[in-house]
Amino acid sequence: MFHFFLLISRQGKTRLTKWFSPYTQKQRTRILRDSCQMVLNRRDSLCNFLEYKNKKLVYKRYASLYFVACVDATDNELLALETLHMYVEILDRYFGNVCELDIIFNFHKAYFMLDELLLGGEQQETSKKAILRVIAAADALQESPDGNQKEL
Amino acid sequence: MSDSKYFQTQKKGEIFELKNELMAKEESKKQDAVKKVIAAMTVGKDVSMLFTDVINCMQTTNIELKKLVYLYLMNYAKSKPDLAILAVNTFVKDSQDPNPLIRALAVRTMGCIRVDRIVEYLCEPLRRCLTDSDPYVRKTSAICVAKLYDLNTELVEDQGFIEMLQDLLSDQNPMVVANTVASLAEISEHNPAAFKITPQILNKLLAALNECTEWGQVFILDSLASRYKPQEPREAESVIERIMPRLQHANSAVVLSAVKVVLAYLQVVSNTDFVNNVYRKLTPPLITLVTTPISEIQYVALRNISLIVQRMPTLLVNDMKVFVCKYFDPVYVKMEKLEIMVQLCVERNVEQVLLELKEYATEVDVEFVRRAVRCIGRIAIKISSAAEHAINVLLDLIHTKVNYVVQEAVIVIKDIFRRYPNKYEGIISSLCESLDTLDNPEAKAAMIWIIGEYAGRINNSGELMESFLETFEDEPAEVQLQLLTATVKLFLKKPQETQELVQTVLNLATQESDNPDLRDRGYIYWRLLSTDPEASKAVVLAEKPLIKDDTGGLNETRAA
Amino acid sequence: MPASAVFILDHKGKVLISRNYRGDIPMTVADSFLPQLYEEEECNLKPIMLFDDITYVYLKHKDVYIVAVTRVNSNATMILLFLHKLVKVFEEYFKEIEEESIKDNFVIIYELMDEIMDFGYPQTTESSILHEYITQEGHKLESLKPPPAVTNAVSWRSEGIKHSKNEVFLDVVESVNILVAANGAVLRSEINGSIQMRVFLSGMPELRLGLNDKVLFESAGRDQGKAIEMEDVKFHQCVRLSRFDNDRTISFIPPDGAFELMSYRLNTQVKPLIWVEAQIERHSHSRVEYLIKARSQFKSRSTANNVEIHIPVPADADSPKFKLSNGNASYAPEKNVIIWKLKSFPGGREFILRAHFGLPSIESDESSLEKPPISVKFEIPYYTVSGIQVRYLKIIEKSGYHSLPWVRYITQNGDYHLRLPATSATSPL
Amino acid sequence: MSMKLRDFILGIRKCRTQQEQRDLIAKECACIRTTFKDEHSELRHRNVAKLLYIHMLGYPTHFGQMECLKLLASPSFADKRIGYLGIMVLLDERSDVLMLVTNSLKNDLNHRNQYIVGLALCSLGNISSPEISRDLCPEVERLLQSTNSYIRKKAALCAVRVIRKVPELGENFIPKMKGFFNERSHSVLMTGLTMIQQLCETIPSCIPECRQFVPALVKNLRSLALSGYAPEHDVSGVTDPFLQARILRLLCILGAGDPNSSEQMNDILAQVATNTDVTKNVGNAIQYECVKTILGINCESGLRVLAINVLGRFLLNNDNNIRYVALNTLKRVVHVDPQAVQRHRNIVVECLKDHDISIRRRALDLTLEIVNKANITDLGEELVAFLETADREFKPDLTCRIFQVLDKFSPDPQFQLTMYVRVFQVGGEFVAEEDARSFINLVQQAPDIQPHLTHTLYSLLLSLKPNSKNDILRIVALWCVGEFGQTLQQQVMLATTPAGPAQGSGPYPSTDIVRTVANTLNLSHVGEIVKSYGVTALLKLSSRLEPAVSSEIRAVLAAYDSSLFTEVQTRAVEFLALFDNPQILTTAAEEMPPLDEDHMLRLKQRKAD
Repeated sequence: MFHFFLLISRQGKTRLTKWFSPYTQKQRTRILRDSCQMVLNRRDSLCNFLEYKNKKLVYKRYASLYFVACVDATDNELLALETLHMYVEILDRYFGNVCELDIIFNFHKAYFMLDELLLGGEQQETSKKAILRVIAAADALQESPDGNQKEL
Repeated sequence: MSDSKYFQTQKKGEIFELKNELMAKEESKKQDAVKKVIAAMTVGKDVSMLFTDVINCMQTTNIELKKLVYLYLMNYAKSKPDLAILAVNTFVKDSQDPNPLIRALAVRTMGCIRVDRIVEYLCEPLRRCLTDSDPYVRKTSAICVAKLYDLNTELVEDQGFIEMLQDLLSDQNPMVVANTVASLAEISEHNPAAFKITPQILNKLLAALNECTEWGQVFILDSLASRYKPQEPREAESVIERIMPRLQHANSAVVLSAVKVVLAYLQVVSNTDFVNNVYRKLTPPLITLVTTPISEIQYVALRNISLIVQRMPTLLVNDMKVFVCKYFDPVYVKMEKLEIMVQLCVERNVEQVLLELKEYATEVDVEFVRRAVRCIGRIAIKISSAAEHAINVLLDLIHTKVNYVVQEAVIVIKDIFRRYPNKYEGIISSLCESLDTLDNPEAKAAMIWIIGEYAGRINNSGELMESFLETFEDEPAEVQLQLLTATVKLFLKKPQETQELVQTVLNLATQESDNPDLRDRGYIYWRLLSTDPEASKAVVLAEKPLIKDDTGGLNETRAA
Repeated sequence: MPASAVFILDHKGKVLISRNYRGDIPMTVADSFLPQLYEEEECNLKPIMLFDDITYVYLKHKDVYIVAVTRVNSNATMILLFLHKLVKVFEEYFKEIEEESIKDNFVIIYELMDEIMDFGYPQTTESSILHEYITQEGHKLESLKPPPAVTNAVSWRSEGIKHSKNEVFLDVVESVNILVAANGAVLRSEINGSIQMRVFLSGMPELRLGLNDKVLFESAGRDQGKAIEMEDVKFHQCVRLSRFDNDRTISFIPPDGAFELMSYRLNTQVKPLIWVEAQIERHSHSRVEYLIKARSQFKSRSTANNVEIHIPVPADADSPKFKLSNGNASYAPEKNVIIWKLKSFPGGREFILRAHFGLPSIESDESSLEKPPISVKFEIPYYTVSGIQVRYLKIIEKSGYHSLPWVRYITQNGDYHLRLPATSATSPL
Repeated sequence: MSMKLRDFILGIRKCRTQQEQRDLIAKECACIRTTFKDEHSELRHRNVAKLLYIHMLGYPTHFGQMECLKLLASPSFADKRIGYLGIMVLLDERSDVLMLVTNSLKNDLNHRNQYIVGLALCSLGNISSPEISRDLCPEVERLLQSTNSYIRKKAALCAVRVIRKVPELGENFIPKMKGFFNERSHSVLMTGLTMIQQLCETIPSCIPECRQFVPALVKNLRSLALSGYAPEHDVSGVTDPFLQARILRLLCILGAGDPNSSEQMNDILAQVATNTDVTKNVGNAIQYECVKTILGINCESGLRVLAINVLGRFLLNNDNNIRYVALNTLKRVVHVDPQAVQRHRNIVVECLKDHDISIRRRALDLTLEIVNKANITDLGEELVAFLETADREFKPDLTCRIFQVLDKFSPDPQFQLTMYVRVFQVGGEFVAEEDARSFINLVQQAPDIQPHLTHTLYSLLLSLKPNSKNDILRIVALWCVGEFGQTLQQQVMLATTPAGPAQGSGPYPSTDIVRTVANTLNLSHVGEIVKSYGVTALLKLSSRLEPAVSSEIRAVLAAYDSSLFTEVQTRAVEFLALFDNPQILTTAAEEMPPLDEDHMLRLKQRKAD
């Protein structure tokens, strides 16, 4: 299962955090700091896996953003990379050629999409299209008079 | 124009482009290109493949460009030793340039090119520059000898550079003298004969001291502290007198280096009036450093003060207030202040100190709070008249029920009992209230020690010990050891009720444990008890000398 | 003694710029500096750290770390002081030291680093002198020479300075450091004075400063009534220390422009000039109320200006309301304080402030235990606590021009803190 | 005026320093708090959204928790969407406020709009506490029957959460398993299988019952593996790898220990292992999962050889990711087929020197696994050499594991204990006290090599730098010097290096021995433990060396009778008193009986538990 999921910029700034296992604020800060330290300092040619506190960080860099997931030591690391990639593709389709700024200003939307992909740390959907359909529908509902949309 | 444009992400073909730009005709374009190369180097990109192209820009009259090329050389020469040789000619030429700035730059940079084969080309230019007419060139060359020595010891010794340096000690320029001192001091780490301070040299150094830059003063003072021992008390006194004015210097490094020399030389002085007078004069400048707004300087000052106080415990007794912790002090400053507060605590100010420590014991930072509680205990041990007051403060703290405070208090109360046996055991019942909350092994061990020591007077000591023993096998060694000793003591005091208990614990320690140290202890007790129970009393219940507070000395005392 | 390398790191520990002075420590040690620092318990963090046989001397300046590493048994104090000087020099070259300004100025930083330290030994760090030969304008070689001051005994002043008007300004500034315990006892009180000069004099002037120094009066057999006793004095590099040591004469050739001539410390116990009392009533999960009294305890003919009293409040307070007799109050959430400003506060007066805040129904675990003190800022012009006086400033220069010094006196707060009393607390049933 | 979310984020991006950012956020938070108090409901969802951003940057936001609750109660979907996001981000299962959410959740789980039900399920599945899991378990059971696949898949994963939080509720879901095996929707099938896997792990007794579904799973897997391009679920040419992997994982659990079901999956596993396109990561992912399954079940040997060959190929791959998973998986093979792994020994040992710490770590793990009686002498050296240069973070665990393999495979005590000493020497700082104790116990059992070891340790103690942190070496040396002190008075031949020529060590004069112990005791930075060992060593030496040294020993002990360390003082005082009674002294300080084998075994057993 996924224990947490992070989006970190190359400059070490946090862009998104999702915690599926309970951590105290102190632990979270620590994890973020450690992950930044470990992931950002790795050269491109090395493998995408890092062992961390009996668990594994599976990460991948997409342009200026690092997508980092923490999975169990026994989980399939290669498959976790596919899940990360799927998330990236969903973001890309939704925003249309996604860039870091899209995530920064629309972090809530990035969360909405993540919440359709993963639930309780497990993958819930395997079709990108299905997720995009659901998000579009929810967006529409939010903007309908019924949704009572107000500006954020 | 700002340089930040150079930090854009690397584009394809960047290196190729740079190569072209480096070959540009116009100076300004070249300079721009070299800047880009250095920018890339700064962010950690490898631009060593441009070595030849950059070196080709070396012959220039633009000093900024020259400096950049030199910088590049220093970074990459080691990885391209063969190519680095190409630069030697320019270096040698530059070292004869009419402009002293260029001569010095060449000498300085050459020394930083850590390529073996270059070293030999360096000797002639260096020799010339050591006797240059311009002091700026000489002071740079003086340091360069140390650089060279680091690369090739033999060469420097064979070429007579050390003698040349020794001559420079008499240079009329104070900055040259100061750098020479630094250079010689470093060389003498390996070759002690290189730098011997004779009375004549001493005089020259003291004269230069008044005139050179603040850093030069530090070089000279440090060499005096570690490389010269006054021959007799009068000499020491006179040097100290000439150094004392440095204590008024605005640069704290000068002040602290001066303090170091004075402290060292005072060892030789026999005149106690003189010594006391000097100590009195030493403290105000140090205290001033503690009041500076820069915490890092406060810290080094505090470390030095701590050393002095160890030697002269009464010196700063009236200055306790300087060491009161402020809320915004960084923790490392607070910790040093606590240490000094304990050292300075005497009967006269103990009330105030205890009140202050109690205040700290309610702050947020756990480690600081712990240390404060410890200090209360140390003061109780140090000042017998304050023991009772300290105990009361500790009891107040125990009543706060803050777990780590209680545990720390238990630990120090054990030590207080060891210092004042049979005096304060009235509070044991209060301690027993928090028995269940002890999870820190040190606190647990302390509590067990107390129970063992006062087993005779604690009604249910047998019961308490029995319940502790239930978890014997899960306890860490320090608790097990205390349980063993305490049970044996209990047995010797109440033999009838605890026969079985002592058998259990001896068994646990010798048969059920794989800790050889615990087994040793178990067997020793076992053999003792089975050979001669009466004699055992003389051994186990032997009166213990009172403990001394020697932790002040135990703390790492290496001055910063 | 020397530093092996100096690094400037961003707050994430990434190297922004570095200079390898001795080549005896791999430059990669910088990468592990911050991680190792994080591993340490907070209470073990000191400005000088030893990790794996390498000593790191460092300071944090805003968002950047300035770090020196050394392997030999070094004079860490000197390196520390050097780093502070380095910061000062950089600041004088490009004002703010932060990530961006460092990237923008890397060329000049390299040049400076090359000049102010050689093989790990600090060299010239006098920025006014450095400015004479390290500039950002591309120079032609012929025009640039090392200023004689770099190696002179007078390393802080160049020759041939000309001013059309020869003027000297002296500011005598005394800062009061006070720490008052929660029970009202004064735990700590001291005065740090300094004499700041702005000198605009031509040539190589010789200056002599006369103060009402008790030691001096004593030796001269003068009336000591009006003299002050300085516990410790520190002088700018330019002052001849041995002369002062001999006969308390303060004589010097000043640098050009502004500098701190001397600083001194007095141990005299002073009555806190501004006294603040606080009563705090906290109703957890709902509100907290403050009653603050401020009293000026100096003569009524003086007036304190720009008084600011900072009263700490919980970090999660909301809906501030104030009632006050004088000045104005505001809530500064970025500092978690109420700032009570009084433009002028005459001596012998008392003012009152009442404040009311809401508290959230959900409390955080950490915040409520912190107990920062009240702090006070003020300035009292034309007044010094110590009674120090500038008796004369003699100026002698070959050309024989005349110049009159201007003197100003001011007293201000230093570290001026009063610990908060215990809060009376009530929780809802 | 309330700042818009976008403007707020822009403001933060404009901050040049951390301090500026802190200040801006503190000010905005104060504004938000006051706005909350004023109950401006139209600004609430905007302010909560800002708090989410603030929270992500690591600042406290506890004061906004109640506001999320208010958003949940709003009829507006926009409010609810941010409200649910808010509770998921700002709260976790330990928050007190969470209990207050139960009712809103329950209402929304019964909402007629699927997206609102979805939001509630999402929160439930992500952060529900054991209490809420109990309270809302019936709702989850009900929604598990939903015909809406959007709701059903989410409910299945909520069930996983419920079972994890409250295992005894698992029983409620067992009857629901069946319904999933014929599911057409990929996502419902996948989440359902996740739930079933969770049930199998939590309640192993339901595994046999599940085995009846193996054929159905195999059929599903086959159709996925053989299907052509499926646009909805295609990932680089592989059809729904996520579902495939999920099926493979469940097959692994069901096949383990059951030859019958293993037999049923044989063919399809062989097919997947051979037919998957491995030019892309996704193919490797499936093949890797398949290999794990094969190695986990009771399969026939041919299939296993196939799996091991796949791993062998992985190991030679240029892609570091693939090499990593190969090293990781080979560890499982060691127990099944040690020979197969030994074949790759050289590559594995080579990987110890890889640039990539992850690869090094896996290689180390595997190296320790492939140590056996035949290669311990070679690999032992490799490991000690690795210890010397290893990353700091490896060392504590590494020392311990080297000891484990030494205990297991050493040809003789001589080798075993000499290697122990080498580890103490090279990495003593990182050795656990426990391992030092075992060493001492082992030394006690091997009288032949005691003189040799004592001399080695004594000379190491002599050459240890005073500021060294290697207290473990001090402890074992002090103990041996105390217990076997008499052997130091003879000469012993020691090899200077493992392969080097032997040189004479000793004999050492008694006074030197006592002084060496005293010097160690006297080091200002060594703690109570080392000092305690030292004091006891002195007591023993008084009976091991000639009586003349007694007075010296007494003098040393006397320096510790007022020690601040309680244990040190206790010992010093007791031992000094013993000196007054020489007869008892001799008895008390006699040789220490070694732990007998039975006890050793029992203790080891206990530690293993």
